[in-house]
Amino acid sequence: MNQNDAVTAPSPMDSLELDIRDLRVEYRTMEGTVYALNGIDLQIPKGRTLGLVGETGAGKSTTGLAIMNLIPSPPGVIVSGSIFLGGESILKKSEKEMNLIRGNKVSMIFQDPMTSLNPVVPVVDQIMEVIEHHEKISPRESLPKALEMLEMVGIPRNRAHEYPHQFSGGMKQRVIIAIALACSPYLLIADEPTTALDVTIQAQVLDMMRELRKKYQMSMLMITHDLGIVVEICDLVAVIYDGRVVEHGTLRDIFINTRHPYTEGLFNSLPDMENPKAELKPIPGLMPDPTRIPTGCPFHPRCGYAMDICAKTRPSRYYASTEHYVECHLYDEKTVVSGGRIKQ
Amino acid sequence: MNTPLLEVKNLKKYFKTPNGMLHAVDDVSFTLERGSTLGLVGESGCGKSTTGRAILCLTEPTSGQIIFDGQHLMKLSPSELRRQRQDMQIIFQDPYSSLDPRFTVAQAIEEPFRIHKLIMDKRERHKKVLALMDTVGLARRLINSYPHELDGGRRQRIGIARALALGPRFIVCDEPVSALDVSIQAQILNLMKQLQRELGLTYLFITHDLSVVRHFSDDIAVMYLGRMVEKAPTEALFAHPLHPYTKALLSAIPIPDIDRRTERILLKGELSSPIEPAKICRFSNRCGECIDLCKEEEPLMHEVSPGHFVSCFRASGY
Amino acid sequence: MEETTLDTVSSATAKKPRSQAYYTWKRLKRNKGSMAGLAILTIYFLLMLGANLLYDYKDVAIKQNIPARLQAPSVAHPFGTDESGRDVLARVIHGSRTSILISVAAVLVAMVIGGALGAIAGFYGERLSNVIMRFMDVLLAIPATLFAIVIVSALGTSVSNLIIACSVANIPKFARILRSSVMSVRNAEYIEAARALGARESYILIRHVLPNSISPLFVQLTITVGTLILLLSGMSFVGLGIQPPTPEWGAMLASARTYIRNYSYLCFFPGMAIMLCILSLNLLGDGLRDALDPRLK
Amino acid sequence: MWRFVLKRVLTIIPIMLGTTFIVFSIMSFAPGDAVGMLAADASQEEKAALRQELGLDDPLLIQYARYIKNLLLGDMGISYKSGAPVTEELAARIPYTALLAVVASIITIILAIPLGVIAAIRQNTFFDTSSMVFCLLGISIPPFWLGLLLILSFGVKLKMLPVSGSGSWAHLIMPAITQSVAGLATIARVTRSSMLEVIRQDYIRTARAKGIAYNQVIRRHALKNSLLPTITVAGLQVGALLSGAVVTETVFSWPGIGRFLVSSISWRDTPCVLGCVVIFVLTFSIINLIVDILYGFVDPRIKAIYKKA
Repeated sequence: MNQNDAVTAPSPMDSLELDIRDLRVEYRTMEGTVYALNGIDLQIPKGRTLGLVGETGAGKSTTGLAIMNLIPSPPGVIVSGSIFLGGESILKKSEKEMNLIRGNKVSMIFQDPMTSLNPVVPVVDQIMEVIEHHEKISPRESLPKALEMLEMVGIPRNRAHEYPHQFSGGMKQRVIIAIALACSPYLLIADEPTTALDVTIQAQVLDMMRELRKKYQMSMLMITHDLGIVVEICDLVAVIYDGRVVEHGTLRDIFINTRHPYTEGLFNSLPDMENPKAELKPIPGLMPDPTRIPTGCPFHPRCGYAMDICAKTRPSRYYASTEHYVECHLYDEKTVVSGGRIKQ
Repeated sequence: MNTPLLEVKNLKKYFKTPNGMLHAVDDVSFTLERGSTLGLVGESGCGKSTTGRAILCLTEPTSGQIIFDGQHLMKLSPSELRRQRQDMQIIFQDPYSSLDPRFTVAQAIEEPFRIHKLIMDKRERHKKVLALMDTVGLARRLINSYPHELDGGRRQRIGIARALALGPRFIVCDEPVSALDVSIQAQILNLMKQLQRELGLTYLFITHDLSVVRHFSDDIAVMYLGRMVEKAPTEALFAHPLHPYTKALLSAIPIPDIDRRTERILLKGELSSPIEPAKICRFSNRCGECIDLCKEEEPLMHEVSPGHFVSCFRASGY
Repeated sequence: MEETTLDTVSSATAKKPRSQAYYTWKRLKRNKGSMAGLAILTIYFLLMLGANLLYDYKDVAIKQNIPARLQAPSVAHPFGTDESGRDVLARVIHGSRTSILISVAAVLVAMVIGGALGAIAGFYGERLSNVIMRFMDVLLAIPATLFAIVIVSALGTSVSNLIIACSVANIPKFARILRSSVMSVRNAEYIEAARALGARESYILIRHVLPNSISPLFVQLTITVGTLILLLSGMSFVGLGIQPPTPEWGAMLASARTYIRNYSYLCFFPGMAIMLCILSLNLLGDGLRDALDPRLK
Repeated sequence: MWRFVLKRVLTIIPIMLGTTFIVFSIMSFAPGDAVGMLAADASQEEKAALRQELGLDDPLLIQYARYIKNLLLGDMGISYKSGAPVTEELAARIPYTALLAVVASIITIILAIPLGVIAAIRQNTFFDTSSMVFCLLGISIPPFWLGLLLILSFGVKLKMLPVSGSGSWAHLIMPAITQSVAGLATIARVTRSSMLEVIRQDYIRTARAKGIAYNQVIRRHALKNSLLPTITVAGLQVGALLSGAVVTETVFSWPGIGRFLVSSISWRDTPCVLGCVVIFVLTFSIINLIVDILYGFVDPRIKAIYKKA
């Protein structure tokens, strides 16, 4: 296995719910062009959950919006690449065709529940709206279904006609989940769904999402910066840095057989559970300015293992297994075969 | 050195609202030893930030006593209190809003000297600013930058430098790293630890992030709806959480380790309102271990093991 | 510290200290409309200053010259002459002094009084704020134009009365704006930070609160000058403002109205002068609003 | 909710008392007193007697109280100029001003809101730019000059419309346009900026993520939210409209209250001036009241605050 495999998919097309290839997105503003996604590849097999992990400005949210074809334009421009959803090319769809897919085949949950619901519309109406739109039924027929959805996410029927400001953050996020799931989508994109919530509420919501995913048998893209949440809910993990997947693999690949120095840095930045008082080993420096991306490997200015080549050429993709790959010059073929974890 | 640096007794802070009194902080007491760190943990609305601000008298406490190094803070006159502030500082959560957007880095860091009319010589002050920037790891070339030109991590360093300028002994850290990315968060935490070691600082570390507080604190106090429900040395608390709320809270932390899955205690419902709370256990409506007594009386803080305090009728020593 | 090394490695020397005004100006310069407005306003300003050098006030702008009455625009009289034979261009230029000076004076008075009331109401306790704002509510319940008319009709149409009328009618507007912006700044964390450092309330108000809340006032100032020029010329037009023969744009239009059938050019130039002036002020105001908006950096 | 409406209606009373008192006391400085106007030829003694009879020697507060008492009974005094009751004089003119104001408001609202909304959702297009240039001109052009230009072009040159007076619908056209331009431009600008703010909100993205067509998202989710600032400004514009009547009615010799106010001032007819101002202020306050109540119906968060208060 080597870099050439990057061109063909590791797994057959028809079993993929989501297939993003070489997607490049830029935001062209007065101050300069922000390179948000720089050739990202992502595949989610049917029924599985992929965690997209990275820090602020890495391009996580842009990826989610790109799948929904909702990147604000201007200033957003999809420069190149493709997105296939259930085998259909999203980027080639007209706005009208997209409107039959959004909320129906693919849904999205946004980060901030406080602002994601329309403040002047009762919550049940906001659920009914999506049902009526996609199932072409009357308000009278959609109401029972909307009430059922509310109950499923744990909101009693008698509160259905209240307005968002009467709900707490956790309950609003439940309503948003109900909206997202109302039409049983094949793919659910969750963009930091619990970041704005308290830990105990986060636990409730994550628990509910796990249940619902099982019930609906859907695929999921979990966008998060929290490696703990990844463990909770994901099967596969993609670590994203500077608009590109730098390491991808199963939970075990990422958490036990960590390969990329950035992934390693993320783990080292967290307090060690075995030895909580041990000093943290943060990644030095800061995220690169997205308008001026470093040449070569974008992580090299912060990387403790950087070699001369890292500043010059972008690393290719090296596979450790069909699912575990990494974009880093440390892994030429020999290193991969010997399978050693990075040692300092 | 035997007296604690800070002693808080029966601190209360109520706010008036249209619906009645909001008990933001209700009868909180603790002591803080010199050079140590107390982590104050709880969820939003539990009163942890208000506690921090009330201790510094940034919001006037409703009642109680705050004894800082033998001084009763609430008995000080406004000018005495202002002078006292050289000794106690605060670092805020949001580095984006805690810096005046019209002040450059230099102006922000030298502001404490201007306020207290300490270093009047311009060149002297400039030198001191540069020294502080070195201390917190801010590149000197940023001295004339404005906050909006800098990222969150650097802004937080400015906030720390400003807090350190007057050489305080005690710093309230109000969620200092919650707004930062993990890699930056670790940089700031390391910096704060290093400063504590070098300058002998005492911290009150307010946070909702339990893994951070475990790493950072010597003792942890857990708050729920304005009440302190449990306080213990860090490892004792993680090893033997006694209050049902603490147990639920600890079990709710998502742990980034695939081989360590804890059994999760899911709480029913959400926080009730801190407005005019009934005189019963405030956690009783969500508690899985609730007994009749919990709905009749309010439990008091009691010591169940050395240094381990809890306010729950069902908790006993270990 | 790792970060230090990283920062110094990539470091150049520190950049020059620049004030916020410098950055605001830099952003404002990008706005073409504002620059056009500013250019036109500069021309008005220069004409205002040089009015007496160009045309003598008594001899050209006021003195009647019946033989030369109602001449169409020509080289000698670019804007023509009016019913008394006076050069319209000269009167338009001298008119700018009247309109602009009264408006600016009135706005400054309104801004200082309204701003002070608003700052006090916003920064200090609730009770004082309530008293001030209830009074402002009452003033606001009277439409500004109407208020000005009432004052002038009671006190008479002298210049000082016009300034009083125009400013009083606008005090509540400034008070409201500064109050709400002070209130949003008052609770900012950096205010608390300054308090934690041991700053006095007066220091906080002067060093932090006012500088950060005053920018909407500048926008309002620009726009209100325009509104007042409009108000003043409107009042003069209906005969409640500046009285003839003093050159004033609205009063000139009022007398031109009689000759609209045959000498329509008389109606054109004073009106154009008013509109261009207000347009430039609005363009500048819109640009300032964007340039001062902290959200846009 | 109805309790709130009632409460809010009651708050209008102190406001009305305050405003009328301010106006009343300012007007007491007005030169020309009732006796001098009513009985110009009388002797000094007769004048003094009349002054006493009319209560003009009483303190300001007493005079004011008397005025309010009479006002509540529908008596606003006697016009110095015509000798007729002020109420009659006003009643003859209110319909004209009201007609003009209503027509102008309808033109304003019907055009301004769609203009602002479309400009916002087509931001930076030709339509947006040109309509915003139009609005900028609209807020900058003095209405009396606009009136003169209209008279010049449609009345004098094209002879399509009557230049002044009232009587037919044709008479109404130019005054109505003159009256509405400034308000139209202002409201369109506010609607555009609040719409731009709203369409960047998260809940608009949520609605789009449901697969609902953009036009429908605007109609169902953005419109109601963006109308809040518009309503406020529209209420304020009514005040401007009323004051604008003074100028517009003068330009077109429209026989309404605005023109009456101007002529009353030049006649030093204080009771009439006061009457006109009271009518204007009362109307303005009632409009603001309606705006406040409308707010509650549009925004449930504000309704909740109202209910609590």
